[in-house]
Amino acid sequence: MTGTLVTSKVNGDEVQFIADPGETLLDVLRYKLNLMGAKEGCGTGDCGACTVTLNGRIVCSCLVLGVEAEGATIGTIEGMADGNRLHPLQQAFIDHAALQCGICTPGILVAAQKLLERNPDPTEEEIRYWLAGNLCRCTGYDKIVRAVQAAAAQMRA
Amino acid sequence: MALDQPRKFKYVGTRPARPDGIDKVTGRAQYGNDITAPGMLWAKVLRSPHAHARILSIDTSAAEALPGVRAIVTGADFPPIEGDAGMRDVQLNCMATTHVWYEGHAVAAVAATSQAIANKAARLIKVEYEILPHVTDVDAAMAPGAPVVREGQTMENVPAGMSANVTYHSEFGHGDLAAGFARADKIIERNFRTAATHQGYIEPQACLASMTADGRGELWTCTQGHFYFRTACAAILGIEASALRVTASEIGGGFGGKTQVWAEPVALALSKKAGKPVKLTMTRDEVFRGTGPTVTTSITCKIGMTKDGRITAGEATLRYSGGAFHTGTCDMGAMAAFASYDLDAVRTYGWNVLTNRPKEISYRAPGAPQAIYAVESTIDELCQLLNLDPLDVRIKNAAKAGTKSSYGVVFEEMGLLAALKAAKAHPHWNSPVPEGASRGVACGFWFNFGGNTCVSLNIGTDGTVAVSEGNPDIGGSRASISLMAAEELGVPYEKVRTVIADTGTLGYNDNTDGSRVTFAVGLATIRAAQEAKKDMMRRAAAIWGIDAEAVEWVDGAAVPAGPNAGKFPPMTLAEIAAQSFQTGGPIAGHCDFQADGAGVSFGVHIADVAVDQETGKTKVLRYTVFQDAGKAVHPDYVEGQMQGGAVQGIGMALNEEYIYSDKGVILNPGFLDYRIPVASDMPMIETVILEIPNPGHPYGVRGVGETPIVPPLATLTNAISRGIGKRLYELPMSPPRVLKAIKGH
Amino acid sequence: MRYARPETPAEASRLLAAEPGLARVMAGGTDLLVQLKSGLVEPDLIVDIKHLPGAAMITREAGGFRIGAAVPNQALGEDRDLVAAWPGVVEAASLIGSTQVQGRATIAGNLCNASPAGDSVPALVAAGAVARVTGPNGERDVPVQQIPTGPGKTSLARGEFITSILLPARPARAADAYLRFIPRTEMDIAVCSAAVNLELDGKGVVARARVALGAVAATVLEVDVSAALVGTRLDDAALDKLAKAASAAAKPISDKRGTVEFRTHVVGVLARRAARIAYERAAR
Amino acid sequence: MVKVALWGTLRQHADGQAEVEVQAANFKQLLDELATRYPGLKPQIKRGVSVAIDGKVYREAWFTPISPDSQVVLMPYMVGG
Repeated sequence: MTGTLVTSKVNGDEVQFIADPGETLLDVLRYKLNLMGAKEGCGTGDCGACTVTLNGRIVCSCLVLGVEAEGATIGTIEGMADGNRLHPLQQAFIDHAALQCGICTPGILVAAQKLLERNPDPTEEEIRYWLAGNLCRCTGYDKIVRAVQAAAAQMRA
Repeated sequence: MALDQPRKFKYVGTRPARPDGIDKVTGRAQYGNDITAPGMLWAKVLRSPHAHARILSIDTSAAEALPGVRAIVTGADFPPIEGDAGMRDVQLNCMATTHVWYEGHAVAAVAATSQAIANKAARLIKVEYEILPHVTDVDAAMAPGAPVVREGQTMENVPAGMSANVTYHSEFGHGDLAAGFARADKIIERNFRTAATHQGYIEPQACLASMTADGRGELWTCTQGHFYFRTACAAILGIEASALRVTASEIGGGFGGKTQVWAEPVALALSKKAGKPVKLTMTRDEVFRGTGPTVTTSITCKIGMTKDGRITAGEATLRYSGGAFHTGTCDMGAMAAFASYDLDAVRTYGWNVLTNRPKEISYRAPGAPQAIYAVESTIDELCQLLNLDPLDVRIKNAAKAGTKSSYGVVFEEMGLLAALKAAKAHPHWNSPVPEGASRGVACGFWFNFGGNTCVSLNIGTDGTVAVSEGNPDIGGSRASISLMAAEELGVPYEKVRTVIADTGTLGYNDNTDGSRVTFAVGLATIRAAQEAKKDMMRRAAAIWGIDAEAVEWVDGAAVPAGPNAGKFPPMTLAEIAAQSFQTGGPIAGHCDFQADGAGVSFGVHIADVAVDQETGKTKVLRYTVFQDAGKAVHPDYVEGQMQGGAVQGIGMALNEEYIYSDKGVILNPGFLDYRIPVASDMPMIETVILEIPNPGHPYGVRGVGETPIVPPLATLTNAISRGIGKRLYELPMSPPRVLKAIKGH
Repeated sequence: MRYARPETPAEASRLLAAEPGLARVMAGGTDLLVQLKSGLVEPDLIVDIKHLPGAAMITREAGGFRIGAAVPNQALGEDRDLVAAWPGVVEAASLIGSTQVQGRATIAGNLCNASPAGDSVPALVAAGAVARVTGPNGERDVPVQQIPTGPGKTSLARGEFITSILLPARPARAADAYLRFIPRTEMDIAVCSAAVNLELDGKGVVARARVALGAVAATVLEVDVSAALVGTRLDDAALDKLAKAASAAAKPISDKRGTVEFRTHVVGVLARRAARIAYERAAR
Repeated sequence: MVKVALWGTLRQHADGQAEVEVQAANFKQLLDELATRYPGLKPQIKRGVSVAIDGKVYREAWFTPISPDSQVVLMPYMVGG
């Protein structure tokens, strides 16, 4: 098993790492780049806790090989806030109590950010379907949906 | 500690940002799998592919020969526990010895220099099994001649002549059943079945264990109770508790499922053997196969009612199986079943039955959702048969303060009637049922409890407050505890920081379970704050040169108690703290006690559903939760508990189930086919918090976390049954099952 | 295990053909990685075809659409012309997995995964889509229904892989629709499904109809429904006949996702509902 | 003397009584007295019992005082999630 040298851009910074061929992007992010914000809830693309952006689309990083990231642009939860300035979605999640245990929160925030980029004024139904691949077991989704709506309204203003 | 009058709060009842909020929205919070150590090894557990088998041999030689493998453990590496049968079961569940009792039972574990090597090595371990007959169905396991899961587990209360799988029996209730049924105008008896369901926390069990050659250990893990984990790990490894320090990581959901050890003793044993830190993280598949789901049940419920809706007698037999191990869950179900009603004659019978399934562990109000589902469904069917309003019938029969409950306890002040009346007055109940939809209602109950609790509160010289508590924050409890400390001391919420102490720095705390934390830890925090306040008043008095009794605490400051005490301006907490080195040293309060007097909790749920008559698929259109929370310390997180619990209950009602093959193998060990609700399945969950103060808490706090999972099972059953014109008696009400009922075969 | 990222179809084909062990083609990887994780497959070589020329593009061809094998399903929904011409194919593709999976999963991958329950396959079959296959002997075009031969099995020879799928040109007054049954609203595998592709004449009468059913047989099942639909305006009698024909054709099994009787009944319901949607779209 | 309500399955070990009277000033004395007078109760007491005194549930606290007119109900040791 030989590793491959991979160069990609993560949260705006160029990074290099050696990826084993079978290693997922999630494991690379967590254990090679020390970006622990993406979580493995299932490893099969069913829970969305490992959501990151890959070349402008959201993906489950557990379903991407590290070697595939060659030349790619990747965004993780660690890149969402601007230093100490939280993204409006992050602030809205705190203000609206949209997290309880918080394990699903990084993935949901990354996914919701992409939704609002594509659709600044989503309906409740659009939010719910966009986030259907992000399982949350604590909140029943109510406060998550409300927080996304609130952040969207604030970002439109 | 009764409340004289409704108390006015300054901080309690507000909705400030939670202290761990920024960490959790930026990805900084460290969960079980986010912790690493220098020189760490990676572990993998090998699990039984068979539902029931004798282990004939385990050959680890090929795995040991694999480069990178550092340690392998099997059941032989754990000294058998004598005396404590419950803990022996926990040990045998963590690692099988002579037998495997369910598919997924751990038989060996490997630690290696990478996860890939550990995985490969686990596959190289050769286990020779003699396959034994198995049984996974609770009714089949009770039948005479059923395959015996484990011999010799039967307790003294089981009548002779039953299947050896029946291990425990209990009976609760009071009154003359025969006379009660004789007074009824209508009596029905129905059989119900519920599937095993999983807590479905998004974070799989994960820990990092580090044992050193001197016999000391460190364990970092996601747990609902690191103190219990220390006790269990020490017992299972045969070491002293003080040799092990357990630190709770942030926890990615538990719902009861992380009140028991699975991975931790194995990781510690591997670390001990390898002489290196070991990281052990379960895969999702292992979580479903290897960790505790709920009981699976078969319940018979018989209720008699008069024409005007008075329940004259209720009787229920609850057959619960928590897998191959004894559990007390059937007691909880048998006690909870009829708790919502004021009955002259009531009897419940609990039976625990062994099956070849994973060891059950608590899931939010363990045992209650299933029992109350049966009772609430039966009542609803009677309401239909007698043409009575289901909410009025519940109001008519509701338990209240002074009612002798079905489990013997006479209730204190509690909020069932308030919740029922709020439901009746609510726009949801008073709106017309939408075209093509139907409506259901049901009640729910949980006992709530307190338990062993230890809190330290330290006042910093700058006037800030540090609270150390021992219960992992699973849904915002740090915020609630900080609010109560702020309230009691009269300092702003922002001046208080609450941290979760490890097992080396605080006395024992029971698990974060039973809806106990806001109640019990809150009470301990209030008492610790009172102790610190007393000390500060004493110091203010000394500075002023007056009697300590002449000082009282008002709005965060010591003040003279009256005109006779002397004229001094208030001395604030910060001012007293700043002078603490001159006035006797650090200021602290401490409380270690057993919190008792938790208040019972009741809720009422209303659902509107639309059933697709051609496919049997249910859509929840509208859902409202009414619950007595006692005083809601942080209403956002009270609502969050009510919404989250309700949606978990909706999952139980509609789609969640363990599906077994005829070989006793779980067919759906993943989120793909174990179908928890997704965002697009749900409507908004409306909440109505009622605040009937708990007389056992100075602020009136009850627990809120568990009750909301209870009512949805019957609420949806009642709504769907009314919608399709056929009664449903089995959960989940998956589309094939509903369609079958609609089509009448 | 090795990973290769060839830059020409010929190189990819050569790598696949030359591998003595197990080789797997990767496009979006959303099925492959799940299989790797579960230990279901342990390939010696993974050939990533995302970087082949045109693989990530949708191109217009003879009035139709050639969809590169690495075009993620999300991109199908972003192509307005494609959505207008083949709404059923696009909705089928967009039902696969979550938004995250949509950013990676492909219809070519869905086809080659050869699950009887793959969502895009019935829609592609009903649409008369054609797969372009590259292999050691060059290119060949294959109707999509000939690709899967059974659960997890395809007709592709050693060294062969799909480079693109062609959706043909559409006449006026034509439309398709796809419906699946799942217990939740998202994130499930189809319990059964139906795709309907209709062409109407100028008077709104069905001129041609193709119907394909998913998850009711070992491969996607095309049902000849001409007798039921052609010449009708899709009145209730025609829809009844369609539902009956679909249920009659279904040869499902009982498994953890559904029973024989459930699938048999519901696939008829879905065919009827999908036909109505397709008709409304075509008549618009 | 304190009246203690027993749940159904305990009654067979207490001569069929639903309620027994024992001399006890706290929970520990109550358990000891029950175990002495009705040895059949010992296995359950060992497994764990809680007590409700005047409507309040005490999971295990031995020295919880009990007054002669208290309402005392034994309960199985409680578990939660």
